Amino acid sequence: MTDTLAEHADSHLHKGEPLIEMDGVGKSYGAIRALRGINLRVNAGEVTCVLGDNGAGKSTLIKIMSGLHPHNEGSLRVDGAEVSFSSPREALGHGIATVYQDLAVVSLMEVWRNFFLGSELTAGSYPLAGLKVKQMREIADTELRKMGIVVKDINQPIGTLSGGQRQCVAIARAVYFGARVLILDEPTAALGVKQSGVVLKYVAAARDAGLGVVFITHNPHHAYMVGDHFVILKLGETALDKNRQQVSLDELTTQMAGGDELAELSHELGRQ
Amino acid sequence: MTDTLAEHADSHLHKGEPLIEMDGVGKSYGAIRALRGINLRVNAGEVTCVLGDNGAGKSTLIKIMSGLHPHNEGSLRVDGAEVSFSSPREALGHGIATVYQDLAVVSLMEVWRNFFLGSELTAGSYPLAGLKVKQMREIADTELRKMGIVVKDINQPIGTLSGGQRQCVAIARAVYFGARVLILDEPTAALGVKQSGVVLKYVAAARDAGLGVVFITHNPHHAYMVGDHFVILKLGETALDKNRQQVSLDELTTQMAGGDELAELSHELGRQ
Amino acid sequence: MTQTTVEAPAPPAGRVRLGLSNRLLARPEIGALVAAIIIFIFFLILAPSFRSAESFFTVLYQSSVIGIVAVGVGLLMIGGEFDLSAGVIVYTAGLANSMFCWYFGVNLWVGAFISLALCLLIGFLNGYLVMRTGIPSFLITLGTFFVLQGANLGVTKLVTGTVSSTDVSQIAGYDSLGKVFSSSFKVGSVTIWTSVIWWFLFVALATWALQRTRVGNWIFAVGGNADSARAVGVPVMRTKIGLFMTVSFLGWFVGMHQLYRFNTLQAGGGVGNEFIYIIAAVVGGTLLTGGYGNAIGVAIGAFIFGMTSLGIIYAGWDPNWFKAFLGVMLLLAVLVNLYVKRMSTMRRAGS
Amino acid sequence: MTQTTVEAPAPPAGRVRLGLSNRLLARPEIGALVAAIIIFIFFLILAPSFRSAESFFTVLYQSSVIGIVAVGVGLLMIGGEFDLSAGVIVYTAGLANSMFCWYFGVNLWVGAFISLALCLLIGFLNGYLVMRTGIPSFLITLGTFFVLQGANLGVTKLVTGTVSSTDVSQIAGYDSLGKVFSSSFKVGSVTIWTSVIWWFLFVALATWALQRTRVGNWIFAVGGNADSARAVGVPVMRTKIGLFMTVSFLGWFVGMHQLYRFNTLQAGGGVGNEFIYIIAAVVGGTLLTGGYGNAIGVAIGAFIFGMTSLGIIYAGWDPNWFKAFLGVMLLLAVLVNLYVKRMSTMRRAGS
Amino acid sequence: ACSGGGREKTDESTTGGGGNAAGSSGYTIAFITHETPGDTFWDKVKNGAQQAAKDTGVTLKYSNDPEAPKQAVLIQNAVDSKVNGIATTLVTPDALAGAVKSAIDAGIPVVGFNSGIDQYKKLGALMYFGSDETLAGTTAGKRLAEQGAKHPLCVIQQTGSVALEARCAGVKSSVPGTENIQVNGADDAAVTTTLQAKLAQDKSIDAIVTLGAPQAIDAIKAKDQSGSQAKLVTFDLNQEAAQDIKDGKILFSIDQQPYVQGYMAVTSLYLNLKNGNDIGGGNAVLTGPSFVDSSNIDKILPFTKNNTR
Ligand SMILES: Nc1ncnc2c1ncn2[C@@H]1O[C@H](COP(=O)(O)OP(=O)(O)OP(=O)(O)O)[C@@H](O)[C@H]1O
Ligand SMILES: Nc1ncnc2c1ncn2[C@@H]1O[C@H](COP(=O)(O)OP(=O)(O)OP(=O)(O)O)[C@@H](O)[C@H]1O
Ligand SMILES: [Mg+2]
Ligand SMILES: [Mg+2]
Repeated sequence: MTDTLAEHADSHLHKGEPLIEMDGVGKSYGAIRALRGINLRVNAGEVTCVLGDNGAGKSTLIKIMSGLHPHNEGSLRVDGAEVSFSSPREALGHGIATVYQDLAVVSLMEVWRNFFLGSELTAGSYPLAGLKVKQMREIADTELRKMGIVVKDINQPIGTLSGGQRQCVAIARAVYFGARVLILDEPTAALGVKQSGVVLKYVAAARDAGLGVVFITHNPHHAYMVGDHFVILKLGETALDKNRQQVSLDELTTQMAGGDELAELSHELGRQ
Repeated sequence: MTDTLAEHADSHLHKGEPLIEMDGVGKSYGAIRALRGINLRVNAGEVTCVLGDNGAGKSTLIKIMSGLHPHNEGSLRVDGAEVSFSSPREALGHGIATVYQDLAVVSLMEVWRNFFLGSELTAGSYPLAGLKVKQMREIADTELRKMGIVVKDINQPIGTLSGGQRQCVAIARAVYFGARVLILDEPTAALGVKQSGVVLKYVAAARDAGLGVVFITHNPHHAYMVGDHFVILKLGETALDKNRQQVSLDELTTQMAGGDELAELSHELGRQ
Repeated sequence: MTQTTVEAPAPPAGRVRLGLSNRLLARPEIGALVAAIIIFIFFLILAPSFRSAESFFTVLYQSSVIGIVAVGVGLLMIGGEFDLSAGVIVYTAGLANSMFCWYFGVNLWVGAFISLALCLLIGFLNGYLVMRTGIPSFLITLGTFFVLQGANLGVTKLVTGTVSSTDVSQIAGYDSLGKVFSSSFKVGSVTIWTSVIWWFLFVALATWALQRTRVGNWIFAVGGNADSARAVGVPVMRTKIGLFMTVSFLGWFVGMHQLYRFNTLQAGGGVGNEFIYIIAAVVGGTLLTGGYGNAIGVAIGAFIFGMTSLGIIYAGWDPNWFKAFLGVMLLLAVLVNLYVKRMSTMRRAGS
Repeated sequence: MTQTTVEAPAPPAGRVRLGLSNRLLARPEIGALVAAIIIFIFFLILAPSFRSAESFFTVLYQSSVIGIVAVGVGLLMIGGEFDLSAGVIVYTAGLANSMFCWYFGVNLWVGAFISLALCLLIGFLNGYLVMRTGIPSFLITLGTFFVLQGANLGVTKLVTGTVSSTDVSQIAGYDSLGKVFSSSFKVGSVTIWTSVIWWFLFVALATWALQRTRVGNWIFAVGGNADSARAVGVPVMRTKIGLFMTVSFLGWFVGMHQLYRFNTLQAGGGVGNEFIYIIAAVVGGTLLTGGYGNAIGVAIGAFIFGMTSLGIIYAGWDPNWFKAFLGVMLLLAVLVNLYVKRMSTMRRAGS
Repeated sequence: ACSGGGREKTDESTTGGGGNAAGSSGYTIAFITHETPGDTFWDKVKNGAQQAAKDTGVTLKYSNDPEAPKQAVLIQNAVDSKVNGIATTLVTPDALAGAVKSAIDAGIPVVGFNSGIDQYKKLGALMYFGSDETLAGTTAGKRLAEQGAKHPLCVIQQTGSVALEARCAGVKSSVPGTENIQVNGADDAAVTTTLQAKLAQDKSIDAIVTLGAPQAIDAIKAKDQSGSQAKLVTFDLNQEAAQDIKDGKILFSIDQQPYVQGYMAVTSLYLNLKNGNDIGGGNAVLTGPSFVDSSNIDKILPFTKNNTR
């Protein structure tokens, strides 16, 4: 783990320096307005947690950062320069790697091919350059083992893995290729307790290696364990934007649940 | 909620009576053995939680119960009679409704059509009987609102909903049609705190209405809040099988994490 | 029994009621309709002889012969499958009827029913093989296509010694069957074929079945995502086999029309029409990958194809370039369809 | 900088090493190969005149003419798209070359390059329109198919006044082009056409590109799931346009072969061949929905098609039933392919 | 229940009766055409060839492909099979030259038929039986012109076919006002409506020339529908078309006597192999064009029922 992140991390990163800045960013699908007036900074060496209800616009927000959808309003700056990514390839070129909620894997392709998809290791840079197949297999295998996932055969199609195992491949890939910014959309949703732990360690390690991390989760415990900065979205707008110093776990939980419903729930279920 | 479950629940259910019994059930995909020697009882009026690592075989287990895959070994009894479902339709016929992890929704179809798919309300029973479209729209809308999901237009294709919203449709559907057994595979994974709370309430309500519930989750807190019976799978075999009385939340968490890794993690991250 | 309750939240703002014009725009066949109207006006302007009721009904007749089978093919495509044997089965149906009755000297009605049974069996086999083997329908029905094509020729040659069926007009039952399948009547100077009326009927039935019945729901589901459909209890196998049988039923129907209109059939006929059906379905807005489309759209698609292929003649354009004109018109139709659909989702969402 | 570490767990048991026979069985083309061998033995037994080296090389030649374009079509299908214009573009290429040089009286090499540029442009347009409009490639290339078919006929009639191109054998450059595209040599009594060698070369190149290059990875990805591929940074548009251009390049290549072997071309030729290419690809194990397949399989598919269609003639079977035999053989080939593949995954998983 | 109009049960195979068993003379002859499967014209060519094979005790190997390159492969196929003789159509002589040469190099005699009258000698074929498509068209055009037709419509049922285009070109050379139209020959309804549309578009069309008998039947339907008074003539015959000539619905048919083409191609090869004969003495043997009209239809009608004319 240490190796990977240290190796791949851009060595010019300085903790606290802004990597991505959003100013009044908004986004509409057709005429459904999913996001509006978002201001957000992703700083090097910090974890920014984005929280919020279902349909609040979290995924939309990170899709803008990762170049999957262009934004309609406001400005997006990366390393101080204004950009509007026309493809995820460009974002990757800036060292921004993403784990998407609706997994970006190709079911029929082998696990290792999925791992390196779009960032293949080749003997040269021209498109028909030979792939370093053996090396790629080994790296994919090693990175998955680090997460506690041992696939029976690294050549099996990724479609035959369990939901959580597939998620782990996506995470391991993003960690491996994220040189400056790592964006994770509900990475731990499908994961077991053990694997979730590993992911949280990754997030911490990435932060420590100086990367900027955007972390989306519905689990306030997970968020509070690693986050430096918390943003809560509600119906496409910012509802809370605080630093770790300004907010406690309980407050965060309450805010996420939109009131003190959770406590009420425990009470109502009458079991605790 | 009360209405729905009370209305649809089979009135002959007696708390504690076994609805589904599995004896030494095993399942192989090709020659990958995903499950072996599973003994499990789903009782009326009880919540059985199935827990375990990624790839442990949880989804495989519930796919057998819901008729999606036949089992290779052992016996499956429903209401005392041995069965081997050849299709999910048969399981539904026994009042067994399921929420699948890899969502069984048809992206291009309207939300309400998805809600009623396979169990349409018709004016008669013959295949060309007219659909009660208006009624179906209303019911779908109402049931979704109960979960706190208000879709802009119940006629929009379900593919345009957010991940969590789609999950809610699947859950609402299963709750609505589950007359005897309700099977939920990681229903809360993609859900926000509020929606998760609603689902937990549903689970409790179903239990109280006398249904047998099978609940898969990676969140020990959620599991412990509603569960009566806990089964942990490891590499396709039963690793723990205890009643609520025999196990505490901490013990459960520790078992799920495969040791005391979580405590160690909090320590390691050095933030708490 | 109920200790826990969940309350429905108050209905929030933002719930959408669509205005009439928007509801109209939101219908999936609107794109095809607009395309059809544009092409229609186009030919009205360019082809003087197109501007008569006779011409219009000739176009309608041609469209109906394509359109009846195309409705079935469209349903099947919505259900996620192809049928490449739909073109030749028309001729199989006619040849079977005509030769059976000629050879055994029985009433044509008997042959018509035997031919129907044969067609339904072929449809069933198509569906059954697709579902059982898991081989894509494109391949299975390609096989059926070749086999039927060969059998049409081989059997006809064997039975009649030539490559076309014998004249049925002297065999008993000809008149009554002719009334059912291929009569026409005059309104003023215009000849209206009953096949046009049958076509409208089939389209109406298919539209209703798709939108308003359980089976229709299943068709969309098996085409959109067969695994998900199965998981929630849709009888995928029955639905798909039924669709294949619908196509062969409609193929049989047109086969009867051809036989009783032309009295003899060439054994090599029908080849290539399977693609015309698919083109009609797709131009009418059916998704090639399944799960989306509607019967009225398919009917409009058949009309566009029929109108274009005859319109080029009415306009008197150089016949050597016929196919090129056809290709351009079809592309235009699809583009217009797409454009209108985009517009309509914009407006719908925006309202 | 590193405070936290994650350790890799010890390698557990259960990691699989496959034996040679299993590794062989796991190759995706093995099913097609077994099917080819079975059909080959079948014809060896049934058709005496099939049992000569001459016949084998005639079959190889026929397969190469199908196979060269089929390799491109196979790659394109793995990439998730169709090209229905692949059949006529062969003739477009040849006609363009021959008529341009005849009309303007220039060296055939000039015409060959102009024709190449034209074909690449058509391929580019196909790809660009598919990607830009979002209309399925089936429709776009259907349009191109019609347009090219019409243009082939229309232009040829315009230039030569007949429906075939003029003889090129007297125009400068004929001999050298003939050497490149359509020479043959004798080994004993057997004639070997260079097109067979070119075919092997293209197959080898495609196999290598698919398995061992970055572009190959992209092709599988855009066909398997274009959205996911885009999301992880695969240049989807470039990849797909490249595939369309590959198909038209190979179409051009075969067009050159046809022209310099036969000296004149019929303007109406090539229609229907697009499906033969698709059949070859699918019989060879390419998934119609994209994302799976391989070039050797497609080559074997072309060989199966070539062998079957000529084998029926070598066997001297009733030509009226030709298509029926062809259909049955193709279905058998696909079934064997499927069966072997199932067996192999069983064994692979089981080892 | 026996209904009228069915098969005449007493009518046994008329083409049978005596003759040799196929293969009894020991020769194998490959018979290769550019037929599109299911065409009535080619069916009669085939019938003639089969009858000849039976009469001479030859084993016949029939194969066909409308595309020249594939037809060339079929010729190669015959060479590989080491047949004793090859009879082939030469509709695209330039394209087939190589294949024919390889047959001749292998010592296999080649006979041309149906088309290629100008080039068969150049290619090295021994004999030729057939009409000439252009000539047939010219003759038909002349006779139409005599009837006063100024603006005939020539109906091509197979797009891009060299032979069909040649027929229309022949008609045009006699009647300059000739116009071509392309129809989908595999679908009677499409042929009918296309002709209907054309007749509506251009009222000055005063004659229709169909290039195959089935299309003539469709043309009658189209004429009825559109009320056109155009004269109808056709190439080739089938039973219905013959009846229509008798009924006066079709003015005449240009008959190339396809049965003779097939019969002679095989027989001539047999005689050449057996006896070294050269029918035609170095010149093409014409099988047509001959006219079938009301004057001779009564004599010909019975033969069309046998599918031999
Ligand atoms: N492609 C699309 N077309 C139309 N509407 C969309 C599309 N994608 C998302 N939306 C809408 O935009 C809103 C925000 O969606 P988004 O996926 O960003 O939510 P989210 O916060 O990620 O929710 P979740 O926690 O459930 O994943 C939702 O109301 C959703 O219905
Ligand atoms: N269709 C399949 N073909 C082959 N192997 C499969 C298939 N489905 C599942 N498996 C394998 O079976 C094992 C159990 O999978 P399953 O989906 O039941 O796990 P799970 O406990 O639900 O995991 P998760 O928590 O990640 O959802 C995994 O190792 C998986 O790779
Ligand atoms: Mg989301
Ligand atoms: Mg699972």
